[in-house]
Amino acid sequence: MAVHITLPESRKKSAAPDAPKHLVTPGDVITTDTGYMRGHGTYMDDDKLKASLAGVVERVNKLICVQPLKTRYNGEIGDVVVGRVTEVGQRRWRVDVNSRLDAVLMLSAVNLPGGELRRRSAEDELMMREYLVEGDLISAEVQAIFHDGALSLHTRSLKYGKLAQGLMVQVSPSLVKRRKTHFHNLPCGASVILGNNGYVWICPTVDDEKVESSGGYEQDLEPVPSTDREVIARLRNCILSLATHKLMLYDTSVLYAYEASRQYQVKDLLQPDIAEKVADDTRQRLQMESG
Amino acid sequence: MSSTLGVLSDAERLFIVHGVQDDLRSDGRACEDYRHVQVETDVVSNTSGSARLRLGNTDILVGVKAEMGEPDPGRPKEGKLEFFVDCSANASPEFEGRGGEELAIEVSNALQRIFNSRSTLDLTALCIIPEGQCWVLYVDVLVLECGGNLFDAVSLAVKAALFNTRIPTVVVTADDEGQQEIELSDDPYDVKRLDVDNVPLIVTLSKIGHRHVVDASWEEELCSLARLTVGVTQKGTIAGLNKEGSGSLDPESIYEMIESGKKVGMVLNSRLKEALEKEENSKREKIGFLG
Amino acid sequence: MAGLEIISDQGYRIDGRRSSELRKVCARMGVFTQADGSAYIEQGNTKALATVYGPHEVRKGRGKIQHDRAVVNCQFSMATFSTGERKSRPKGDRRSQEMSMHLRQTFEAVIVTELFPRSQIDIYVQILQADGGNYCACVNAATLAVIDAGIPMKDYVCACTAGFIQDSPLLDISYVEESAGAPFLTVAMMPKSEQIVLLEMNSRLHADNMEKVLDLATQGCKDVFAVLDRHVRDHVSESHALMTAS
Amino acid sequence: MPTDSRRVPGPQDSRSPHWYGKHATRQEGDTRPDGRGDHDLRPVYLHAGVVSQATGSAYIEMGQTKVIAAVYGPREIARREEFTMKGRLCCELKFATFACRRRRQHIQDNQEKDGALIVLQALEPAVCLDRFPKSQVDVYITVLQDDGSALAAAITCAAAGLADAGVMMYDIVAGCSVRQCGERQLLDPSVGEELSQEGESAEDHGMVTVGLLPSLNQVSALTLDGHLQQQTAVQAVKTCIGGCQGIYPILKDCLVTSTRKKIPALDPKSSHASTEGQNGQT
Repeated sequence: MAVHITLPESRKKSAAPDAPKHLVTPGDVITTDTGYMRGHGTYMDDDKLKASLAGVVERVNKLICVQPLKTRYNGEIGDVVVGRVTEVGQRRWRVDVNSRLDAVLMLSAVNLPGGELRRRSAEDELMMREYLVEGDLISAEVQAIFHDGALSLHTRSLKYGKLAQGLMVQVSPSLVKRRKTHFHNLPCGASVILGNNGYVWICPTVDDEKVESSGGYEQDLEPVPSTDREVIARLRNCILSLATHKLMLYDTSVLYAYEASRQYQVKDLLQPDIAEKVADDTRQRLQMESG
Repeated sequence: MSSTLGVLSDAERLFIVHGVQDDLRSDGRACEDYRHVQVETDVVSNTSGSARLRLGNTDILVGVKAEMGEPDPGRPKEGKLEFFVDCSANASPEFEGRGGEELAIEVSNALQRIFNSRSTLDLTALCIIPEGQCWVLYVDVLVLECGGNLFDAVSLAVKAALFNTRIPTVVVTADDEGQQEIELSDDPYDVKRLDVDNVPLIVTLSKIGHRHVVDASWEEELCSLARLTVGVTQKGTIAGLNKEGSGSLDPESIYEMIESGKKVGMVLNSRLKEALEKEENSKREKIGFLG
Repeated sequence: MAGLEIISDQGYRIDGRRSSELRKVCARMGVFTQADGSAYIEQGNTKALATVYGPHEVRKGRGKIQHDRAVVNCQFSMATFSTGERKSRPKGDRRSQEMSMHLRQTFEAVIVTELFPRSQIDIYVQILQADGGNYCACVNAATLAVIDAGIPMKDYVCACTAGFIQDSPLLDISYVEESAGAPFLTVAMMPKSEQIVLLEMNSRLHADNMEKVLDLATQGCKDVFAVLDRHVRDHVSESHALMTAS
Repeated sequence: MPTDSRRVPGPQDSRSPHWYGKHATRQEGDTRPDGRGDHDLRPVYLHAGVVSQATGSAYIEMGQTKVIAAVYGPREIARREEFTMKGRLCCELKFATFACRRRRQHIQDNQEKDGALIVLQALEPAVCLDRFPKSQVDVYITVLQDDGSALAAAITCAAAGLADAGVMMYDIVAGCSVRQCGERQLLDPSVGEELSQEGESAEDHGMVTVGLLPSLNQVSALTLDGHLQQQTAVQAVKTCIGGCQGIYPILKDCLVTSTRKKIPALDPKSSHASTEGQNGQT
């Protein structure tokens, strides 16, 4: 039995960092030059390009945008997301992906069990609840963006589909580093999907062959062994402590945090001071390696 | 965010249930472990006593105001204790308008239940003039964030706020005609404190699968059909008990739950006392919400 | 008012401020983890907490969906222990509903709602301790919370009060000064573009004095803005440094 | 049930004279004021099918405690609510304004809301809710007179009402209370025993109410007010369970009779249409 009651500590203020080069807050004029294109986080007012968010200005050729520190998920085509089904509708599921509107997963955008590609019949429509119901978690890819900003998803690859046993944690989408792959079979003995939308899925290592035979909609409901469970719990706490201390999430940082946490018991990682220590150690190791 | 959605997939639920069975929960805790608790008192300066408490992501602010009023005719020589709970929309958009009222009444009834007995708090100490005037302690609970295990967090915060409560000393003088007059002490340090040694804390035991856990996270709460909220004093007396949720329990497991509730509750009481005394004896700066 | 001098002969107010001085402003962004944005502000003894959820799907009352912009939804409430004498209800009374409406109008004016068709933005503010200028503290806290949530705004909104007591304009009225019964003005403005978003006065003030008081109030808003902007910049650069360091 | 907030309440500052009367202090002895032993139930009268408009209903008397319950439904849930495969049970508990010593208000107070929730959660495990997708069953309980153990009576009565309404159930629910004063356990306490201040100074004092699914041996409601040692609390729960087992045969008997009446072929005496209830004496 463990009960820890402490008094709150004041946050350590890191020595005032040098302000990033082009930091703006809402209403700041970014440029009066009309030759630029207005990107995310900016608006035009009196021929002046102004910021509408607090963050750092980024220029890509003629395009100017402001990157905020945290925001809801802004989907881009090709992104990997983890989402939760909120509604079963006519030939489509609605999926919460931490975006400003629920994403849509069309019946035609999923691989039906059996894996073969075929026309969707009326029976399939009636069977939709058999595949996915409210509350189910899926991994998917952003296929298109509707004009109102809602995302359209697809799971037409064997690596996507319904998620089985495991757990989900939620972080800010801006903390997930864009990488070539967001599916990681970590050597510590668990798999992680770092969704671009900030939903992170941690589960026992997936056996690729098994997935292919099941088409992604079958679930393994056998109890997860304790050893795997401990790894998953540790990963969960590590990812949360990285996110609290604003470290970017990608395979290396997660793995380093996992290694830094090895000297503590899993449940001790819930204490703020230890979580901070793990995050700091990870940050140092990453910095050392990068330069 | 979407945590307000409040649904889990069957596989996630299974993962949690099996974890509880193995005494290894999703965040690495064992069944009788609490998450980290942070407490601070005297955070709202215009109250007689106040406390802010965080348990995991659950955030509670309690303010106690002492006002003068009339005693109940049935108990002329005692003061009164009134509870009011406000589930603020800050905690969840679901609570907007009257959305939080139902939950708020449940929480205040639970508080009422554990404070029901007269051995909890010496209410006669709150009497000013028998059958005339008494102190009414308004205990106002504000729920600022909900991350599971609301009842326990509220009871901890209430006890901390009552510990912090200071009631001005009053002198009752009678003039020649026998008219009684109440005079409030001018000295802000001339105050009376409450004896909170017998104030119980709530320990919620959630039945998950065949076992029970304390301090369930919101995910775990979704996996539990029946809970026992047990009021436990420092000495281990059971002060109030209620079964909640739509499930039933077999008698044997109730006895087990009462036993572990008592065990955990006693530890919880003494840890809270240690923390509060430590705070009082140290001359630390108040951190409040700026920390 | 008998027995209580709002301004001393030396020109100091009850809490020791000069007439055009703000109370101390302390703020913090990102107080909570579950909300999209949150902020806490202290202006003297007035303390307010704001949380922002969204933009998100409209889940309750789909009837209010707007097809060309986001719906801004505000709720103002006061903790029952926030006032000197205990309040019996935290919200739902006329005053709170009026405050909620004002907040909604204020933020509809500054948030770039056209970017989020069919969705909803919730702004919830909570007064934890009331010592005058409640609305201002709420607006200022909500501005920080909206920025924290990464929701685009055309400009900050800063609010401040100014009163007219004993023939001189006073900035940032405290509760004691408020209850002295003198007229006071509440102003919410966009400091960079110098536009007033809300102007409210519920008492009698000679028209000749109006300009003086309004000038002082707008100056107060700019002073508040300076404090908030510094805080936002510190917060952004600190977090930015942490994120790029990995 | 919409509450009527415009009804004229009684004068605010009037007080029942009972506040000023002397509380009868119980004389020492082995028997209780009404002559029962500590572990004896009061006589129970239970009758199902008393409200003709309701789908099902029941009326119970335990001593002077009188409770009536009416069940309506299942009916369809309005469309606006979220889709559920499970049915929903709603429960409302109200003390009649004249039910207690002091006059009660027309508007449901917190104690009644608490009671309603306890009864609801006592019934939920017993009802096969998955058999009523998208529909709702309403239970309205009125305490006509509170002479102690009103909550327990409400649980038993509501369960009988549900059964009478033909709602599918896994088991019936029986409720029973115990008042602990010091070392004594008083089963099925009367209001005098509930309110008596006896034993308040003792280490163990309190009131326990249990709702039991008797044939599954599952506890569906459990609430305890007061201060009890762990062993005493467990003991009190056990005594309550014993009490519930005592009420079970009466419940069963009542339901069998009321069902017989509905099916004339089964009831040879139906022509006599006896209005006698089932007086169960334990």
